[in-house]
Amino acid sequence: MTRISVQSEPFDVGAEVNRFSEGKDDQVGAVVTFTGVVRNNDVGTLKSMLIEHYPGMTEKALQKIVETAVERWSLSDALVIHRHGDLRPGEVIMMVATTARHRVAAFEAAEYLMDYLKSRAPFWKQEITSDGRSWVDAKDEDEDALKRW
Amino acid sequence: MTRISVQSEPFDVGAEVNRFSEGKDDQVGAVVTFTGVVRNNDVGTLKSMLIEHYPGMTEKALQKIVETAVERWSLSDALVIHRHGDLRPGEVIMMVATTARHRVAAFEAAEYLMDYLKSRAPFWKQEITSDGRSWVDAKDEDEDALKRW
Amino acid sequence: MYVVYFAWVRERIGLPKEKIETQAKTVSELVEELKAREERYALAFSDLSALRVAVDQELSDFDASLDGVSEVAFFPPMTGG
Amino acid sequence: MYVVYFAWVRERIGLPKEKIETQAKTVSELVEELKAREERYALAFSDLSALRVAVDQELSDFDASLDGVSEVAFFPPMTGG
Repeated sequence: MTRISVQSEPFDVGAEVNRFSEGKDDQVGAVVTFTGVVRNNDVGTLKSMLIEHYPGMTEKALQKIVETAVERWSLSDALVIHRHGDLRPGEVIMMVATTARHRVAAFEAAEYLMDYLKSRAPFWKQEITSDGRSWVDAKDEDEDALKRW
Repeated sequence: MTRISVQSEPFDVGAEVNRFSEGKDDQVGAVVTFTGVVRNNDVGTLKSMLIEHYPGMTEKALQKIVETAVERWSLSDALVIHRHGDLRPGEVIMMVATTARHRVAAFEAAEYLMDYLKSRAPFWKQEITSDGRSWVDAKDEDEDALKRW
Repeated sequence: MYVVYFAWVRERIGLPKEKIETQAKTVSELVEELKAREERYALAFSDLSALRVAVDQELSDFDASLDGVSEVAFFPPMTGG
Repeated sequence: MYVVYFAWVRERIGLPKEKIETQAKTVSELVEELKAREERYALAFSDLSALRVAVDQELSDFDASLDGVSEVAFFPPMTGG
């Protein structure tokens, strides 16, 4: 019932949110979504963000993260969509959505999905600026975020 | 720039999410939404949920909560829509949305908005079941949730 | 001064809003005055810990002054979201 | 066995995937074998703390056995989301 999509095509966040929320049983009380957008750098020189991934492993890693969250927070459903390829500032990179009986579970599960997706799903970002290309370094704070769970 | 709407009319969550996300500056990296849905009771006898509010004070209280969140988490924008009147199981009651540079700020601010909106905005829920009508009691855990902030 | 009631407070008192002439200096004094009026007020205000108060549409408390106030509201703890 | 590389590891080594015949029993032994081959491998594997490894598409570590393994991947810490 959960859905995972790793794709290069853009997607319509609003349409995905509505589709995700439809047809749930009447015990659902809370839906949380997170959308990640390509943010420009502080000096505004980002031309695009190139997202590389490991086809095959990416889907497996995401599936495992989602299954763990569904189990732990008794989610009614969960959704992950993540793009790869060349994205410009302002474009949507990815989204997650969770739904549960209560708000705390839906929020925590969405944060868990994001924390694990950041550091445990095989995606790599390269920034292309007017000065050239550079791989984005993983942040210690993203690795540290996993300790919460 | 923030928007607050207290209304009896239904609204389209997906359309609101897309409208909220559009036209942001390119420093926005994260959008979080929460949607609250009328959940049936455990025995499935809920006919509808009647939401009463305090016109005038509701908007002021929400405005204050939103301003505090925008300031504290340096949000780029925030949105609150809350319905009143008679709602059936499965109908959307309310939504909040936040947008910020980073995910932690967007998540925390959305949770703050929800926690304060639950216990500090003048809304009251009455459940109408096949057995009659009863006012929903405030939960200690909702009051306790405010201590986090 | 207007006094307004919501949720079960409104139901127990039997009306949503009323205009009151009072010399009460604080919310507490106003509550005592109302309780002395009629049984339905005494019942609605029997357990103040179950009530919340707003003064001129701002959450407040029972110690609050009524000086210059135009609207006082009584209601149970809120259950939004 | 296939060895695959991503992000700057792929760039330093200069190819995304290669087939390797090896007697290495662990990922570490494979790394030593590769480093001995050519400068570009030695460079890519010079700081293992900056690398992650997946064995048959599961995150793993440098101690992992290669027994029955068909694909090993090397890449920097992930930066999704």
